[in-house]
Amino acid sequence: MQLGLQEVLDAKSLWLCATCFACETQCPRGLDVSKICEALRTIKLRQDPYELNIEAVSADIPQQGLVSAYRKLSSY
Amino acid sequence: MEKTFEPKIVGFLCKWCSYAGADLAGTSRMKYPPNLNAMRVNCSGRIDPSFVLRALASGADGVLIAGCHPGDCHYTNGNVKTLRRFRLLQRMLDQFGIERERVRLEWISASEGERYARVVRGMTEEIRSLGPLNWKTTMEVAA
Amino acid sequence: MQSYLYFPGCTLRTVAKDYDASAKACARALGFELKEMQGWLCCGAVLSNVEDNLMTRAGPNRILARAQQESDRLVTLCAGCYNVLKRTDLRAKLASPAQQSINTFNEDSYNGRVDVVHFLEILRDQVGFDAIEKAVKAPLKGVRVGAYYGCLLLRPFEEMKFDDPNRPSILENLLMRLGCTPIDYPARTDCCGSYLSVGSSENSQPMSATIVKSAHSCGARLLTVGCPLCKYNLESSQIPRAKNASAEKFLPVVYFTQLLGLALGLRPEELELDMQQMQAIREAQIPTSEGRDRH
Amino acid sequence: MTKPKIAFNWASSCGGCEIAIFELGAKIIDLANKVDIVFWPAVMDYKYSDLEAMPEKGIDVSFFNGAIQNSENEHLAQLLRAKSKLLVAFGSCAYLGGIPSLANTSNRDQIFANSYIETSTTENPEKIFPQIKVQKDEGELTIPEFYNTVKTLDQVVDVDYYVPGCPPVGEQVSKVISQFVGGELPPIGAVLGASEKSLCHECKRVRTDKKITKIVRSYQTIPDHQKCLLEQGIICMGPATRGGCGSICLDANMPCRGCYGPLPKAIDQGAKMLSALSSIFDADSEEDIQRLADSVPDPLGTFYRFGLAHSLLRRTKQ
Amino acid sequence: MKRVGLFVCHCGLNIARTVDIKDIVEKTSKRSDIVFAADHKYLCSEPGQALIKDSIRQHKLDAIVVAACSPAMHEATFKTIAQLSGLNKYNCEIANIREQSSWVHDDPQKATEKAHIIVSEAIEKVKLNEPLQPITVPVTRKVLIIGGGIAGIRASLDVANAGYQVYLVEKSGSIGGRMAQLSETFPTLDCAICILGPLMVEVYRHPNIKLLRLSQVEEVRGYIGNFKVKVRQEPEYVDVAKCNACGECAKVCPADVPNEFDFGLTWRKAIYTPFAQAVPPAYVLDAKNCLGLLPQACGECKKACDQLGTACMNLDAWPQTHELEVGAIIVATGYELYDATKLTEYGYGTCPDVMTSIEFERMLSASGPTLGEIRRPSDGRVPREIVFIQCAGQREPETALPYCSKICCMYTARHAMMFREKVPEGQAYVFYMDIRAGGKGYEEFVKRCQEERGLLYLRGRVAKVYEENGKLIVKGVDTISGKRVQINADLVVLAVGMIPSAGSKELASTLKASLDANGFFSEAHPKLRPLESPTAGIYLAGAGQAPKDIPETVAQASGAAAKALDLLSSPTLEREPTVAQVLETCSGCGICIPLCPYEALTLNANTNQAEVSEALCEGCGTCVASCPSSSLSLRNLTDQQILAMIEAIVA
Repeated sequence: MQLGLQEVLDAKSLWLCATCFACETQCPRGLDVSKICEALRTIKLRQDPYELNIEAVSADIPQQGLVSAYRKLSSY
Repeated sequence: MEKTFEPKIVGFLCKWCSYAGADLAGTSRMKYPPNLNAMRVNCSGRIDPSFVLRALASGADGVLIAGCHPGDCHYTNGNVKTLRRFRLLQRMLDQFGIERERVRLEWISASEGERYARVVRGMTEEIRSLGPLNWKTTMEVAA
Repeated sequence: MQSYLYFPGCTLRTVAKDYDASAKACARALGFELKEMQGWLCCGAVLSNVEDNLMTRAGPNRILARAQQESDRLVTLCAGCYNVLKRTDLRAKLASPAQQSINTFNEDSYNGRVDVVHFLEILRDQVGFDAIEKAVKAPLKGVRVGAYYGCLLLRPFEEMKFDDPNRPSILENLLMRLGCTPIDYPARTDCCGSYLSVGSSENSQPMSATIVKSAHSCGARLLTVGCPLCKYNLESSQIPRAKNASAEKFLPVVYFTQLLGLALGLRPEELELDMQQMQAIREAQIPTSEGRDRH
Repeated sequence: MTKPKIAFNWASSCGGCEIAIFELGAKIIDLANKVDIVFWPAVMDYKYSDLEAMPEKGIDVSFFNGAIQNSENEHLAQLLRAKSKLLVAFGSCAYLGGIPSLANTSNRDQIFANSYIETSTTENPEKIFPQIKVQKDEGELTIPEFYNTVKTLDQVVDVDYYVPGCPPVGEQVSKVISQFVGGELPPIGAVLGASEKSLCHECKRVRTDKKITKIVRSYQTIPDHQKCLLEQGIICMGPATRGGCGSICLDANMPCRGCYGPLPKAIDQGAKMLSALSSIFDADSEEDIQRLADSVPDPLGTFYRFGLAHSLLRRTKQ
Repeated sequence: MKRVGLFVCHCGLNIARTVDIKDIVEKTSKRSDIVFAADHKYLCSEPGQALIKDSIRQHKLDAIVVAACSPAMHEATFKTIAQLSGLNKYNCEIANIREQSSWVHDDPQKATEKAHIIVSEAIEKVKLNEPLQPITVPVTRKVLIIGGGIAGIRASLDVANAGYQVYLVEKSGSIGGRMAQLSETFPTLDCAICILGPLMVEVYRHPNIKLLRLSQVEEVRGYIGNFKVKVRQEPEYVDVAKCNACGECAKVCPADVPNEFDFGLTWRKAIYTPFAQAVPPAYVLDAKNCLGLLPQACGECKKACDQLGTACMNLDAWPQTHELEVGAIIVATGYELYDATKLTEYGYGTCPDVMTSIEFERMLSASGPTLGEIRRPSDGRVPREIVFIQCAGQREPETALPYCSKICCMYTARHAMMFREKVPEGQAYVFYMDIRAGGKGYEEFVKRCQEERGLLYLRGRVAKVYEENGKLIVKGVDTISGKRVQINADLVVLAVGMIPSAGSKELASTLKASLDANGFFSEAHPKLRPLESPTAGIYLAGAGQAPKDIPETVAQASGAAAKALDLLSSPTLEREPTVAQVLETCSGCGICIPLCPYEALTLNANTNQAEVSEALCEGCGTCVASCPSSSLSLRNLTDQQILAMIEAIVA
């Protein structure tokens, strides 16, 4: 980003991060990749807002999942 | 005050770390304000709180004590004793109404020329914004 | 009777009623109660890592601010809530400017006085596993159960400090006391896909599937969890497979509180375990003489 | 031969120093025979005019006790300086500023506000403060001006000798007086009636290991009679204070409070004690050091109880 | 009143460019306390020095101030000149107007003002300096060397060969240290014990070396040139002189103990020889595991020994304390390996087939548990797929060791290569962060291994190692292809980091030598004095100071020996006389006593006053600052001098 590489914002992997912190646990340098992903996601979402398509969501999904998905993957 | 106030700062530098650090700032031609005049002492542990008070009483606007980082003291732990004295001195200076920015303890190693320059810059600016201490007049206010 | 302040959270009021009920039942059986806190609200499910949007932190802070009126310890069940509240508390303790603005916004200031713990920690540190072992009436002899930890209980490890992030053991230790045969399998701490199942389940399903497969190949015949979302993901990842017959391959998922309940001699309905699950639990036992003892 | 003329004066002090002279007891009689007391307001009714009437250097020795806190104190200091061959700062107040100079942590306005309004027993609805001059039908009334900063005697006039103590102890007083009455006198500026070494030199307590793990205040414990008080965590100014008092406080199981003042070579009594005390903190980590430093009650008041006016900084900033 | 002269250096333009030299000279020469002032383009040059010499004589100066570069540069130079011109060298002071004025300020006027202050500081100080003579103390011309690894061995031989007495103290039953456990050494692949063995024997035979095995330093008193050391030696149940290592005792010993030399991969008896080439060549009785000791129950070994007539055993032996006097101490305590069980992600301790590099090393050794064959500890099968994980628990400031152990890249290459040699059909994978092969022939060696032996180097970390039906599943990433990789391995070898040997901390406090943040012995100066500890008379050799390989260790050992010999070369040594002194006003309050890091201060019970041992005092002045009655003074940095300098600054 600081190098002005806008394309990182279009990386698919950003949207695959489930913030499980496994990376951060292993990283010898204590980098928090999930945090970075989230930051980039947020930047992207602020540039062009996006809402989850609620119809696509199956009914029996736990609220917990819904809320977090909204928090992490959409610009509320 | 027509011209900007130039603080007078007395610096006590331990000769093994901080004075060497100051030298490094010199050899690497870093620039910092000339307001601080350094004195070379064997160890920051040599610094008697009386020196700090004396400096302030005789007209200094600030005092810097600089020594090796904890654990690096050439004399094993002289700097720890400095820290013990400094923490208590700070509390007493608070009571005297002397701002903490004026009297500082910093750990500066022989390789931290940049840090030394930064500390001198920072102190000079902070004290400049605080204004002169001129303790002599403070003491003379009788009437 | 010893009582602990308890935060249920939204999910335990809806799809995970069984988790909530079984935990409360176990508590009663072990001689303490989970006292629901006044005026709780949604914790936000995940702690936003975004520094420049404090709104997301207002909720959990308000919860803790209210909790501190009642107690200095707050018990959680849902791993998500636990993760959010515990980390919110840690941030509050830092007394940062951010925290101050949150407090002013909430008009209900919180400065990190509540100790957020998970039900498991109460069992281990307050009740004690020895006491639990003594209280076991119907040991689940030889139930081959794989404990699944997931992410939120363990990570970020330097904040959660719940258990060893790479080799956790608290669930196994508990299960052993209940008579179970805990199965160690490599994927115990992998991620189930979490909220990816919303919208992009094509990504989350494989993740859960690997976990189930790993557990099964190591001999687990039952999975136990402490997080409703994990449970959902683990189960839903199996539905296709479950459909095409091979039923024995299907690994049922129950909450650890339900197993605890059974061992303490509580009735399935108290624990909201249906016939199918009970059946699965029986089948998960190593078929031996004492394997057939229950009922 | 004519008897030496001596004077006593009492400025801003509690009067204890006057009492100290009575401690001479019967000796006062033969003192009276040896010397000719020409001025002693505390004992006999003298008028300042009598003093003004005396010839320059007419008095051989003046013993001046009390600090300089108002214009009257200063006026008498100057007057006695002019009229005496030798001027002696008698007692901690004249020598170091003493307890009165703790007023230097405040200032005139605060002190007035406190004494003429804030104190619960004060009834002063019109908020009347002392005025230096007031016109009355009888004419103009004046009272001395109250100073903002308390000074030591030698901060207003030249002083020849100093006698420390709050108050100076009896036998030291008689020793000093006999020194003036036909005795040997040390060079001008000397401190009389006190030792050149610190109180520890005459303290009988046992010293083992100087380490301070926690600060204890004397009311919180009954200290071990045998052990060094500092080693018991009680702040004892002894190490930084002149001996000569006979360690009377310590014998009463109370710590030294420093009334005999700094040692000959010491730059600043308070700073010296601060340095000594903190140096032996039994702490190496930032936190432990901070904790111990914070546990020292009122550093300024503790280390400068008797010597604020005499210290390097003399007063607090205002 | 001293006659003080001032000499100002232009240092070419270095000073003259910003500082107005003329102004300094003129204004200063007007001072009442200055009798002469001059300047020169280069005072350190021959003519510059001549100027100083002549002026001192001509103007009968008895103190000089040299305003030039930092004292760190030329203080010594100018003090010598002063001395040569008949001054006491302590009557020379340096005013640092280059590093601390001309070089750091642009504004000539301000730089000059500051230079004035710096100069007058120096003048005020020199006026109050007292002439001093260096303190001379005798030197005990013997050396104590702690640790019998390759570093200790090399240092002992160097000192001993120079003709001085050496005491070599070794904690274990034999010297040899880590190097004795290694199979081959990189990059030349010569057999470790084959090149170490002869040196060990030489040490044992050397008339100037007294070897104390089973021994540890217990107490150190004194100071450089005059250390008094107490060494505790565990009971010698076996008389080293008599024992001929026939081994009959071990044959009859009933107690089996895991062999630490092979990291528990083999067994030994309670009476044993640490390894085949052990020196001294005598058996060791391990009291912890012996069944025979007080009350004597077993005693089989002694019976056997006596029957043979060797009769070298005494089961009633007691620990003994040796009191040694030495002039210098060399610390060669070496290293241990980081506890791999802490690295839970790699499964060490839970999966038997995950081993550390040193365990693998033993397996490679012809004298090792498998006699040099590579086998899985779990089932003894020969592994086909083997994974080496470099930087295991290293360069991980967050979770494990923050530093790099420097040798792992090299030995891992060697291990992988030797594996391929012994198991040609096998495959070796190496996970690395980057290859650090700095050293003579090192880079070439690694390349050779990689290319000739077809090793698979994967740049990336391993996330997880776990066992799944008999295989070790290694999950990692290859950051070059950017792909996640999974290897089903038979054996995993962890290159764990080097940490300071156990007991370094205690030893450091006994020696009053400081440790660095990672617990290694810290050197006096990272660049210029890497062989000395900050504590005078104590020298450092080997991995006890920082991770290093054998060549470096040997080099440092010889260096440390040379340093010690330098000290021993003269019967006396000189010390800076700028030490603390106690004044008559001392009342013995005792505040200063615990503050001295060198125990140079003591309380004299008779005079009830403190006393300074000038030989011990390093002159830090901490005691002086703490003295509540100002009865301590630091020679040539007295309170008066510092106050005068303060006034010079604020004036």
